[in-house]
Amino acid sequence: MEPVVLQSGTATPTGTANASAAGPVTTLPETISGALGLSGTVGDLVGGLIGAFLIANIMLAMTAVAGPWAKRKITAAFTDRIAVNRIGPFGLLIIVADAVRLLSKELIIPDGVDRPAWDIAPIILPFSALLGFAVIPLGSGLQLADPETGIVFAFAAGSIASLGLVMAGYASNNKYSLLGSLRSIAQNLAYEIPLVVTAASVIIFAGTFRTSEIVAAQTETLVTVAGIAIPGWYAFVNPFAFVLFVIANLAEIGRNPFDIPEAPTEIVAGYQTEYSSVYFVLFYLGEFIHIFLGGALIAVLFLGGPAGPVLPGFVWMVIKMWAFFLFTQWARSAVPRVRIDQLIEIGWKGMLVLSFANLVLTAILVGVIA
Amino acid sequence: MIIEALIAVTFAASMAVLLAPDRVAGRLAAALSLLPVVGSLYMWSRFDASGNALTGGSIAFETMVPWLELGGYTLNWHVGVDGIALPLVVLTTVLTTLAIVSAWTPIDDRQSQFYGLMLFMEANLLGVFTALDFFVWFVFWEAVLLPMYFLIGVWGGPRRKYAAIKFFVYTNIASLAMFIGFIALVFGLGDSVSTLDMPAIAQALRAGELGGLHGISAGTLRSVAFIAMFLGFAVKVPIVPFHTWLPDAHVEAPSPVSVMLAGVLLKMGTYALLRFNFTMLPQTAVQFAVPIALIAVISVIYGAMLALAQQDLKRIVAYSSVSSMGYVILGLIAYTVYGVGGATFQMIAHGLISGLMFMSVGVIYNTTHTRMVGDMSGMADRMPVTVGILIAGAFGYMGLPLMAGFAGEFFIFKGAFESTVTGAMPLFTAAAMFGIVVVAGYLLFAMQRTLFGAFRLETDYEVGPAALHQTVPLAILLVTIIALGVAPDIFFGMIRDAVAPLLEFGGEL
Amino acid sequence: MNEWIAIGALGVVGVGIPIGMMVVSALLRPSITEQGKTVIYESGEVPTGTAHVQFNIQYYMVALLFLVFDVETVLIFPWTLIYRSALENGATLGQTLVPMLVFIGVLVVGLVWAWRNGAVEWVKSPRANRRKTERQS
Amino acid sequence: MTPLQIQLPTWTAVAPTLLLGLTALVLLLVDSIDPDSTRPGLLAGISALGSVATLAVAGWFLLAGTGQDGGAIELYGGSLIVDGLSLFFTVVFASVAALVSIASYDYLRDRTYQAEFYALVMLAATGMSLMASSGSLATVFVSLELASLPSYALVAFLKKNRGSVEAGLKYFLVGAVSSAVFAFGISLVYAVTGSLLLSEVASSIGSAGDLVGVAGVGVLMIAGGFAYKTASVPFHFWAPEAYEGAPAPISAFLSSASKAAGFAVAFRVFAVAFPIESVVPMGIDWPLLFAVLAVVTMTLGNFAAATQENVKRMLAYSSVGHAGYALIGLAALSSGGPNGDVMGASMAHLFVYGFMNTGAFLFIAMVERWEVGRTFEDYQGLATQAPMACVAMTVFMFSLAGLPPFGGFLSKYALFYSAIQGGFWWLAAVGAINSALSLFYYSRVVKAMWIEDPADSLDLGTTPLGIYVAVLAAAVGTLLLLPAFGPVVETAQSAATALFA
Amino acid sequence: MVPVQWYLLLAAAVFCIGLFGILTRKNALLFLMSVELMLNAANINLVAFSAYWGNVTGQTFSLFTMALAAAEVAVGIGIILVLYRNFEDVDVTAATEMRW
Repeated sequence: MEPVVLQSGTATPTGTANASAAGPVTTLPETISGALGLSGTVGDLVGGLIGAFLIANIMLAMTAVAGPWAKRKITAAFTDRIAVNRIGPFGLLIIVADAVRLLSKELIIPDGVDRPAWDIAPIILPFSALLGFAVIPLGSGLQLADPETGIVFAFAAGSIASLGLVMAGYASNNKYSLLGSLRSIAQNLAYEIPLVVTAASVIIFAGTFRTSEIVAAQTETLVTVAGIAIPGWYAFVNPFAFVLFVIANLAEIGRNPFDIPEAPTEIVAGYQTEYSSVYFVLFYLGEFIHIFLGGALIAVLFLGGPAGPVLPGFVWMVIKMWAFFLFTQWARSAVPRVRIDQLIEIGWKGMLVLSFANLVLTAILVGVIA
Repeated sequence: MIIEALIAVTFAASMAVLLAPDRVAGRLAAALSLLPVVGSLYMWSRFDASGNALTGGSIAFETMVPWLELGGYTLNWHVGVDGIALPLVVLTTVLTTLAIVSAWTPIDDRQSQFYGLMLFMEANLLGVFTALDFFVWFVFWEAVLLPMYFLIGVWGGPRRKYAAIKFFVYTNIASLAMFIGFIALVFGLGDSVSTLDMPAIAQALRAGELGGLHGISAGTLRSVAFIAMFLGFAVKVPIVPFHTWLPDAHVEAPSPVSVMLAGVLLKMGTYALLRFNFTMLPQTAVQFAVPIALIAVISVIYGAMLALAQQDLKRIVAYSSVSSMGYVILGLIAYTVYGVGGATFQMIAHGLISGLMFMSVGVIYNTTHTRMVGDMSGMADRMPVTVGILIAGAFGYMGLPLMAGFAGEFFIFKGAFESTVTGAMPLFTAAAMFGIVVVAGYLLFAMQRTLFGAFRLETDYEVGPAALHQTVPLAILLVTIIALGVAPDIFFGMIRDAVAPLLEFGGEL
Repeated sequence: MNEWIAIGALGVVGVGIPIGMMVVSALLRPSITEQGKTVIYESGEVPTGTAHVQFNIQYYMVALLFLVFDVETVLIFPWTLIYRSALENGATLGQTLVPMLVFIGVLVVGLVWAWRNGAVEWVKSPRANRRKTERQS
Repeated sequence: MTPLQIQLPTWTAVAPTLLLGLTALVLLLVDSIDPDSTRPGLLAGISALGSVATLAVAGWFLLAGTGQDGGAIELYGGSLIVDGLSLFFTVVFASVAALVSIASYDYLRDRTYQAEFYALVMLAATGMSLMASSGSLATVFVSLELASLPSYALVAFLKKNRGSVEAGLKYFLVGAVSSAVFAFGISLVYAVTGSLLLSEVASSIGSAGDLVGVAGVGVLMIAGGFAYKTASVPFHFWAPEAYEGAPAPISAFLSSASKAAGFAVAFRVFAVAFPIESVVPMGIDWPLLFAVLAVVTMTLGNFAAATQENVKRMLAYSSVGHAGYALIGLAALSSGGPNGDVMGASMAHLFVYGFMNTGAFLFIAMVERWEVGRTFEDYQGLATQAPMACVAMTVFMFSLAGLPPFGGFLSKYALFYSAIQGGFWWLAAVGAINSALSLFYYSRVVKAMWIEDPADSLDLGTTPLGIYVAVLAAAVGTLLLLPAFGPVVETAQSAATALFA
Repeated sequence: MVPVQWYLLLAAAVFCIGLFGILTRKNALLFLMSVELMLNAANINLVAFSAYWGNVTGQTFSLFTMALAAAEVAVGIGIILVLYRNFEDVDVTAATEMRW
């Protein structure tokens, strides 16, 4: 390895901490503060808060649509039923109804729960998923921030969710909850590494962690078939990695066939067994935002982010995220759940090995071609 | 290379014996110990050195190989013999063989270890008497202690643990004092020596090249080093008041070990005194002549008096050794040819005679299982040969003419009377001579009570003559003693030759 | 710096929205204290024992394995970042690729060992069980 | 130089370290191929072979003058340095590892997880070897952890034995804290100098300016980390527990090799990174610190050892005492003094100590195997049953005490002597007095074995061959180091002198 | 811009909090967490001064520190597990087979 690793640059004090260079793209807060005519820290603060509120609400809206309505519709379609069609057009107002219903339910606090942890856990889950969106380019300038460490930050933020699950399971004073949280941990642990290592194989191509640059790197034309320029999306460049990443992502967000943390037929509802009312809503919300975060990561890493013809970037991004959501719902109906031992074996003996193989092969290929 | 071969063969023999089964260990050890005897006799026959090894005389069988360098000082493997060392080498090899043979009867437990340790000790003793580099010498010097510690501690009498520890602690502390004293001297020499080679250091010291050290003046350093070394060796000799380990060790040690202890180990102390204190620092020795002579005389008298009070035969011989060593010191401080030469000769003579005494006491003890004077009488009836030799040895001790003891003591007294190191020397000599009377007294008294009269020891077995292999070593020793008494020049010639250079400086004072 | 202000803002919002929902819910929902309602759910049975049961040792094994491998990815990431640009700037494969292959090779040895020694087996196979009893005897 | 000399590529200079690491991997692979069968001979053989190969290569490099004649070989921009010091200590580690591997053959024969045991030993040895050749504080820390982490596991290896687990826990707790302290110290030094490379630290620490206090605290904390690794005051109190509770071969490994590794890296770091000429005038007087530590450590270790009834614990405390002696190598330094000689003498002492102390602990391993007991009383009369082994133990004991006919005497002599030459006669005096005191408790073992009468029921059963061979090999080594001390100390002193150049 | 001394103070504070935890807590797991705090204090220094000096040495080393911290925790958890099995407690003062 290069000696660079342990010692690079001469020891000269610059006197100030390195100001990290502003991202190559104009971020949402910049746009907002620019529009408001603010600058400096105040501008950053105001712009950031408004932008964050905007992004969060977009996600909440998508989740609201996806959770109470789309999910039921899709499942019904797979099972050849009709669902939620009474209230409003296509039953869309069920979203409002459900929201009110769940929020106004009595909160039952079971005996012997570990109080602060039990209360904090439902906050952590949506918080972690939302935080991940801070660095995702949603297209059309809808990107809150574009730090150098973008994609790594997204992974890190998304992983905080595990902490919430453990807290919930452990604080609930319920055997099912405990088991559920343990399972979720085991699962997250087993699939986190393949996920990250597969992402690393993409980083080899891109050479950057900055999400906007990863997206930009995928805009080059890979090959032109019959006059249509196919962009160099990494899903095309490295389909194997794509497949691996999607599978690992499924496990990471705990969807079928990897939904054993909740496995309703085995452990009631897993870590959320004892939660009701708004606490339950928050879990529900968090899970769905998490699915969209997974979709967004896939889109950014493999599907060219918000890029796409004709339509604006934001629409394409939403399409890609929803595509992944649809995929998870399809999997929910089409694929049986794996057992915990199978899950672990697939993770450690299959995914891990394959992901490392993928990394090494990618590195070798890139090296040889370069 | 003969010296290296001698030491190596002895080491190898000790290992071989250690690994041999108990059954054959004694025979094997005796047979193997003949090799160094032959070797040392061969050395004697080819001996051609003259002068003192330390003062620049020629050295026989010398080898000098650089060993390691430490902080600017080169340590060499330097061995060789001169007229002082060679007789001691011969004494060591001969006495070891005889001691091993005499151990056949009393030692019946862990035999291979016993004989292995005896040979191991012999090898190190040979090293002590031949080494001419301080470091090599010190290594051998200390290595002698280990086998002795075990020999006393494992095969000794009832209080063997106490005796062994006492021996070990006394001698080790003494070694430490001596070591520090000597190294301080070497430091004091500064740049004038770059080795720990004893001849080089001795010559530098005699040439007066000693400088100060860390603000200590040369004179003070010399005195302090002299005292430290003297104390260190005095314990080994032993000289009153450092003698208390000796009776314990002797009494508890099995007889063959006592033979080695009295016969050779004590000589290490006097040999080292001669080599270090009296050769290297003659001025200081003369400066301290009165106290040294006083200590010598006290040793003589006090040792003899103590012997007189003992009931245990071994204790009697042990204390009489203290007394005899007093003569040696007296001879050394006399700084005349006869004084120093006689002291050296007395080392050999005393080695043989005390060996003979301990051995014959051992033979009697093997038969009677007691050493108490009061318990025995009339042994002459039952063990005539052994008793005869014992009596002969006792007379040797008393200084009967035509025996080695007489020659040694005579030379010492002659030398001491002639000495000019202090005006009081004749006085001291006369006082020391009084010791002879006491020795004669206690020996005759003990002999008379144990050996003659009616036999009255009650045993459940027949007390009869000792076996041949017990008697032969005694006979050989007796013959040697008489031979040395009749013709002391066998050794005295080379001894005189070797001590003469020492006196060029000291004797004139 | 301002990026992180924005991210922090999203963090604040991310905490604020759930808390806001909790507040809203607290205003809306009823609270009827009733005995038996707060009993923890155990499929309708009366709950027995503590919920903090001892669980499968395999959870620890997986956790330990994860700890090791996940941290190694920390060391892989910087490499992926510079790999291509280093190659483009003239570094040889021996400088860029081989060390990482060695690193991953060592990791793989560890994984193989863990695999073969049953660290990633959730249910001990009969073979492993037999071995265990054999060793104990 | 001979015309046939082959010029090896530069990276092969770390071949000894690589060999150790490779051995660990091979062991794991062998275990992976067939985890069900336990073949102690094969595993111990691979381990011993790897160590001996390392020993051979390191010895060859040392003799051939690799990294010594033409200046140190620097790899990875100076992060790894192969020179006399690193090769010298690698020889020590490899020797000890070989002895421990051979001895563990019997010790482990009936236990599970053998391959893991050997692999951990090899990994720890790799870490130690890396420690000796670290040229950057980063590699120092990483290799220190690489040496420590397997050691924790090894100490707690007997996981059903409460003593072993407790020992492992205490070792780990103290180790974790001290490594955190160490890391913080490194970060402070980095804060002041802006570099982790020892040579660059040295050149810029002199201009610390306002941050001299920070630098001082950093140096102090780094010294603390080394104190832990070398079992010196104030991080010594893990040592008696860990050595007593651990499997005896591991006690041997830790108390010899691990300690030597700590000194190896401390020598290099303090000699190279914190040069006395520039640091001491700033008020960071680390030789004084080590002088105090040395005196306290040796005195405390020896007095504590003298009061023990348990032989293993006695050896453990005596090992603390020996750390105190070796600390003289860091304490008796001064600007312009014969620093190379002092440090070299300390290295030579550690070399000899590697043999005699390993041998002593392995003898205890053998006694544990015999199931005789652990106290002095239990050792009574062992010599009647196992004379050769007891001869070996006697050699170790007297050599540890510093009696002349053994290697330990020369190494202590050289150490004290060089301290006196450096003007630190009081250090040498304290050392000599302690050394004399130590004879008391060492000779107790000897006395028990040889002179005391055995208990009636003393029955040793079969002699474990592997341990026996290892003990005898260590004894022969201790004896041979008397005549062969010259080249050892010369190599050490020239290697140490090169550090100060 | 934040003066660099503040980072030193922050790191020292975190370090002391960790040290305090070590000195006062008996639970082995809390002990581990305290050690992690101390290591992270070192990381704060490394990263802050990496920026101050304008080289990546400190940052890179902090990665290694993290990796080693994790490995240390792995070993530590293993030892605490066997501790629990042998002493039915994760109290570090429970293990007193040998005297200190």
